[in-house]
Amino acid sequence: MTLLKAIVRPDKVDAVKDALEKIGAGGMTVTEVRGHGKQKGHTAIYRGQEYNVTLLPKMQVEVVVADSEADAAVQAIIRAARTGEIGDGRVFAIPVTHSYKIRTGELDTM
Amino acid sequence: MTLLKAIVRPDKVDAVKDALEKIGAGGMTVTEVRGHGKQKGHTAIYRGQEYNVTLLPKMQVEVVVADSEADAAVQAIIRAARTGEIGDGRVFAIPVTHSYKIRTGELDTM
Amino acid sequence: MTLLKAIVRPDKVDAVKDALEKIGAGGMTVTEVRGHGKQKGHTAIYRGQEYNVTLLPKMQVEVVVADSEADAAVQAIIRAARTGEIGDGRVFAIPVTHSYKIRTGELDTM
Amino acid sequence: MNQADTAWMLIATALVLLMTPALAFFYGGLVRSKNALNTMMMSFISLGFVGVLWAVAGYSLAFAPGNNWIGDTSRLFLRGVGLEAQGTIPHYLFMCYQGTFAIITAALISGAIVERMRFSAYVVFITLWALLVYSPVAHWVWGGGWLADMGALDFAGGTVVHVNAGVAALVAAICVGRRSDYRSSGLAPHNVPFVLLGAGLLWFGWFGFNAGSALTASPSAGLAFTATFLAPMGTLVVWTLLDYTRSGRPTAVGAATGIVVGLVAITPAAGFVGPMSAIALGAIAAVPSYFALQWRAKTSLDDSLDVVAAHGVGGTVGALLTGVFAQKSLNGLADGLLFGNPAQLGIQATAVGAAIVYSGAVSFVLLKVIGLVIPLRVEAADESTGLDVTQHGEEAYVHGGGSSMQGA
Amino acid sequence: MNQADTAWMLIATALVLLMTPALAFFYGGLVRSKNALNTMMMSFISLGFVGVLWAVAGYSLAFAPGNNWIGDTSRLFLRGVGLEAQGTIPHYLFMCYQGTFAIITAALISGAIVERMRFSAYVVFITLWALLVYSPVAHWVWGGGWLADMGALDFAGGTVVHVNAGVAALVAAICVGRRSDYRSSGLAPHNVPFVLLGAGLLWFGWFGFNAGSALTASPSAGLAFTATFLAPMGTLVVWTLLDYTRSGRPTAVGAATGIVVGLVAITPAAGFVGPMSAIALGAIAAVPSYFALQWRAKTSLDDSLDVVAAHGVGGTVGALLTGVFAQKSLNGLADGLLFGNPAQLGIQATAVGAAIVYSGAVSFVLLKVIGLVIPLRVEAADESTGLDVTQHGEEAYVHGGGSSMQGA
Amino acid sequence: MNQADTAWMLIATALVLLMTPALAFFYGGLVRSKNALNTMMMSFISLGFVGVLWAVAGYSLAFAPGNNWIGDTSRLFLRGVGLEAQGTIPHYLFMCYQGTFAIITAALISGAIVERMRFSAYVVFITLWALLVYSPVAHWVWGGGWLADMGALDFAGGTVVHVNAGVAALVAAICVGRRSDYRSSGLAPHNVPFVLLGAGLLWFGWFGFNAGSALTASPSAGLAFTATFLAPMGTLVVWTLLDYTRSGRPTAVGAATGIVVGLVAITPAAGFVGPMSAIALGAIAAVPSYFALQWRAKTSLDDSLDVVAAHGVGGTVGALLTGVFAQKSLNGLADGLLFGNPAQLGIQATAVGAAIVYSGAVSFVLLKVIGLVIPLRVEAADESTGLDVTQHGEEAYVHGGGSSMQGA
Ligand SMILES: Nc1ncnc2c1ncn2[C@@H]1O[C@H](COP(=O)(O)OP(=O)(O)O)[C@@H](O)[C@H]1O
Ligand SMILES: Nc1ncnc2c1ncn2[C@@H]1O[C@H](COP(=O)(O)OP(=O)(O)O)[C@@H](O)[C@H]1O
Ligand SMILES: Nc1ncnc2c1ncn2[C@@H]1O[C@H](COP(=O)(O)OP(=O)(O)O)[C@@H](O)[C@H]1O
Repeated sequence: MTLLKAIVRPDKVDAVKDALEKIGAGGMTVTEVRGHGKQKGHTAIYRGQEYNVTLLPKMQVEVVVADSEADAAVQAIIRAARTGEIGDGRVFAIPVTHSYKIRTGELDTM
Repeated sequence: MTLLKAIVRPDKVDAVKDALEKIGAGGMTVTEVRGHGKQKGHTAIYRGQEYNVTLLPKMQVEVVVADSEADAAVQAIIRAARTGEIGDGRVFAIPVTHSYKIRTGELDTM
Repeated sequence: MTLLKAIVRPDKVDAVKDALEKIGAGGMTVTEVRGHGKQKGHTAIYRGQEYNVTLLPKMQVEVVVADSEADAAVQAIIRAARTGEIGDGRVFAIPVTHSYKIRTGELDTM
Repeated sequence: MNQADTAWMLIATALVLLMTPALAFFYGGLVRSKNALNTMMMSFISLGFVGVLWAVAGYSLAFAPGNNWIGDTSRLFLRGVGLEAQGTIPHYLFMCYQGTFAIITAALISGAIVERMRFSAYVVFITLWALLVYSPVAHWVWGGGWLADMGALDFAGGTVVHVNAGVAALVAAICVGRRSDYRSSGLAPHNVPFVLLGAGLLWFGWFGFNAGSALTASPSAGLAFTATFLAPMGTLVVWTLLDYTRSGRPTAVGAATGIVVGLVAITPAAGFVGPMSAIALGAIAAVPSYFALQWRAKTSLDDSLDVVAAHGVGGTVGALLTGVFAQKSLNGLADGLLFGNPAQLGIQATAVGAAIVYSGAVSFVLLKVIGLVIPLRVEAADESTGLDVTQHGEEAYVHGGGSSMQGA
Repeated sequence: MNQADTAWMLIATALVLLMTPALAFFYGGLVRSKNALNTMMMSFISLGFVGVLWAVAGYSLAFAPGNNWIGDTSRLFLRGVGLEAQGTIPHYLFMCYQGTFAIITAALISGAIVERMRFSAYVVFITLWALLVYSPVAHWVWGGGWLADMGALDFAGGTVVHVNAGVAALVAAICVGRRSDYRSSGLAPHNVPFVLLGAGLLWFGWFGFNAGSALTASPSAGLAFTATFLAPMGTLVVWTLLDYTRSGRPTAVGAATGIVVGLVAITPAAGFVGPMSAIALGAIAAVPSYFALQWRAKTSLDDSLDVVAAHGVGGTVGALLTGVFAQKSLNGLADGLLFGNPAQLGIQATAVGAAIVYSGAVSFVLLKVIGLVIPLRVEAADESTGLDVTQHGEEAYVHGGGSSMQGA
Repeated sequence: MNQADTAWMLIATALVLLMTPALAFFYGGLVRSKNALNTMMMSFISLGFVGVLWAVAGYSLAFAPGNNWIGDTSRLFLRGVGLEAQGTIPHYLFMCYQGTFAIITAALISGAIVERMRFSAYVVFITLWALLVYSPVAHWVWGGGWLADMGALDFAGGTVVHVNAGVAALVAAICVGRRSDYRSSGLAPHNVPFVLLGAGLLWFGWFGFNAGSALTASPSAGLAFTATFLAPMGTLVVWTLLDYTRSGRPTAVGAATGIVVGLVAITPAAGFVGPMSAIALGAIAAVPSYFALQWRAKTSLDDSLDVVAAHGVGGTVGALLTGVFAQKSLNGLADGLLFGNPAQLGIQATAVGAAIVYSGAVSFVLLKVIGLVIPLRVEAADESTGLDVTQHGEEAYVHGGGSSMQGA
């Protein structure tokens, strides 16, 4: 199995969720993160001083899928999250050796 | 080594922590997340409109253990976090190639 | 590629970010977490009762780098985040099989 | 000069001033966190620009003698306003009291256009609006204008404040257009406790607004106080029961909204109706606003925080019901429908209609003209990033010790 | 009619009304975030149901002549309550002022049963409780009832408000049962700044509560004000020093609690004691509440926000110490133990005892009867999910732009 | 005894008391979340220790006859303070009113040393400071001391409160030293809505502070009210425009700061100047504080929340401008420069200078002496962890149900 770790714009989570559901991904986990990449950040002003805020709000969507579905899921995420502007984010694919369902205690074979 | 990434109910974190301590896991990292799986979500009502809240609050517990201890840790987590109801969550096992202690700078051999 | 997952003290994020930028790492993702390891925690007092707070605030810095750069990045992180006191945290190295740029949809070769 | 009246009006004025920060929290809690400061600033800034302009010119246009339609320029820069009594309180104080009304009325409009209107355009708009719309309408009713002559009853501003702002909000929501993600995502309030805090402080301040409108520490103030006390209680009960009936779960946002709607509705009636009428008026007023709000959310009108449903509809219903429940034995002025004077209802309707037409028309022209000079909306990318960062260079909440910032 | 008294009572009434939203924040900050709105709604809803019922019936039962035990029905629906003076202020205003007391007393009880009581059962309970417990007890002390006859001193409601609510809280905590995770996990306050905000606004409002109980802008009000000013300062100092001595770290929750305990304790005494006595009373009252709170947390009694320790114990201590520190030269009524009249202490104890017995018994019966119709607790799964979502369909805080929601 | 004055001063005193919790939020929102409670406690604790000491001794040193430099001990423990009139209000009430000033003045200092000063050392410092610095300086100006004799104008405490606290803040920032991460990281405010809440409540309370300083419900109070109403509006407009000009983005923290600076600057002038002068004074005062704040941030002086720029500079500018804008026709006392009396400016400067020298010197000695017994700073590790946990054993915000805690 593969863990897809996607860093996307905060306002793209709903679209990504819908896209993943459509291709039948069973579940997902979302985390608020802040990130920094090509995107420049913005200046903030506190008490008259300008600061460079380099870590911008992003959302991380994590979904574990069967290896065979990984490609489709990556494409679904990319299609849903893309705006074409700098700051769209990344998808990282990470191998997962086992997955367990806590409710049943069983190894999950997806 | 193996990273166990467990998504559990928010009120099970203490139990999971205790269970992991009992089997001698050295540390853990906890993140607030929201997740979606079999569990249906609930309806929220804002200004008279019903919304379907599909991402529910969960906690993610991450613990890196020696490969030999992974199975015991998984079982400990499952035992502590299970209620038997939908929404109990998952444990994913992910390979870790190296682990470093920042304090000493040394490679950690667990 | 490798995902470096570093758990560091909250006030070390800026230093870690600077160190990673200096060695040319392209981006990073930061998450607020709470962690527990060797560090004892502290006692909190609510309504006259002492509680043992075992999960302390940490920040998790995740950065995906080419395998060849992983070592340098680990060293950079360790140098920037170390205080030598208990609670400095860990760096875990996790294999990444693919990385995609959402903006372009391309596989990222770092 | 009456010292007791002065004591009461000192605190009443402070209470109404507090309503603007309270509104900032009521509104600010309802938006997403990336727009929290922008929304709050839309209230706070009225304290600056509208407040200063009120002293410079607005007060004169509203309260200097003038004619039936507008005051004159005799009190520009507060000329001739001094320590002497206006009624039974210092003239200065009277001017401040009335200024607080102008400030909050302008700020109310912001609820319709939060999360996308450009801050500079907004500031220009409400400042001019306070001068060109608020001041004349206030003159019509309280400055000896034609609505006063006609016998319209508006104790503390159902028409002048709420209908007036509600209509401007409607026009603004249309002119500025809807949020780009309106109806496509949840748009849930980011901090409901702030909404409750706002509602609580608004109620507190509203005692100054309504009971202060007696301008004396008199039985009339006591009557207005009592109505302001009881009407929102009636609304809160009905609103909660409506919520409960429809979904089994009475919401906190609903409770806060219900309280505000009750306060809005009782505003024109406060010093004119008895306590049981106040409860009834509050209870009745819950229904149209409740359903207006539900219905609006299904339309394409992005009146984001439902200013029209709460203030427009609530104010109109209150103004009309004033013509139903008013009781000459209590207010010495006029009876309403229930007490044998159906004509009053017609007068009330005329006043509401006049405010709708005037405020609607001038607000529209103002926005169109401003839009020629300054774009009314922020860039789409800025809307997506959030207005706090893009309009104000700040984030409302920073965690992790600001670890994402570096000195420039 | 006295205009200065009217001015003071207008604002005093508004101040007491504000205490209920303030309580919502004091309580709401102490619970976990998944129950924040439910806890706040438990205060806010009292403004609706208890408030309306007060006007309809409660006022009559408490303040209409009646007999030694209860008022009569002559003022149902506020019949005969009008613009005329009650004392030196408009009768309407007097009715509102007293209504604010009923509202907050009922809301105080909620602290004992937050995080698990079903909202509908709670609303029914406090509404009936206000009518069947609060109104009679208020009549005993302030409506010309038997405790007044006996000479019990209760300036602003140590017995009527705090002991009364504290006992009902104890009974409710027992009847509803403890939270399923009580004593198994940390149960830490989710937002301590809200607790401090609540305490600050409560203190502010309490000046209306205590100094307003003079019902006049008189030296007596000034005396009550001074006591309300100084007593919590004494409590705050002692509470902080106790915290410091025990752990080296004075807590913010402790400071907020200390302030409230001081306010509770001075309530019955406010207009009867001198300023140095007020400081002493506040300082002394810190001790029993501090240790009651510590001890309670080790028992199986899940009085979640310590209503018993703060209001029950604090109110009792205050009522008794009123019998110690009262000074006829200041209040014109009676001396306490320290000024040569030990009998007063006995009278005070009788009043407290009567409130304990009556409130305890009727609260118990009420809860048992309601429990037959509506389960007092939410389902276990709902308790675990949190009451905000399950009882109100809302979350207090939504981050990330509500990205988890989709229109139905 | 005047009842109307009493009514006004009852509420005015409550308003000023509320300013200290308001300050807790203004300051608390500006720090990082790990220090939020500690910062808030620094304000709240003043309500305890400074408040009690005021009743015990401070009042006597400030307001008992004494000599030109300090009061005497005749009113220690409030001996001879009773229900009788002081001026036209109960003496007790006068004492409370003045006490609120001592409390908030001491608390103001905390802004300079948050996020690193040891709580116990801080408490000792402000308690002694209130006695040894505040009381004498208050006596000079309001207790019949030498500055009063000289004809210095300080309506509500520009010199006594703001210059006094501002100088102590400067000295404290120097003595305690800068935060270990000062200028190395962002140090962004963790909760800007709290800053706005604080500013809103401060403005509200400030009406009690300034208009209450008339001690009567009189035209003079109305005049002071009007100035307190208009001056911050002027400051807010100018501050916003400065922000806008420099970066195109007017900040919310700036708006809140601007409001406070306007309130500070008008404090000495409130009852002495006309409304247009008040707007001008507020507008002018924005400039030096705005640039002082910018400049300070580039220096190594870690006056963390800019007490010096806001209160020191703002208070000085206000005191001097009082000598410019004062108008005998309004205040019956003295004209300023603009009205033909340049000498007044010199007197004002002398008063400011005296406060600077005295407060600076005594604050310095006090801190050095206390530092011999208690280290002024927390340990470096505690500073890095945050003062909430290390000084108070609490966290301000706990999410996820406190799941990290286990009963000891
Ligand atoms: N090498 C990386 N390691 C971890 N996270 C990354 C990395 N590169 C990018 N990210 C994450 O992706 C987000 C978007 O990246 P960015 O470079 O700004 O966008 P784009 O790739 O569209 O130019 C960043 O904010 C960060 O959270
Ligand atoms: N495929 C998946 N990828 C990532 N996270 C998942 C996945 N499936 C489930 N989860 C996480 O586990 C949580 C519980 O899953 P759910 O299916 O609701 O429970 P259960 O497995 O007990 O039926 C989800 O809320 C989500 O956070
Ligand atoms: N085995 C582990 N798995 C996951 N996270 C860990 C593990 N060990 C430590 N951590 C994380 O690292 C942080 C610091 O670890 P700790 O042992 O306290 O410090 P140190 O290694 O310097 O003694 C912890 O708070 C936790 O978040």
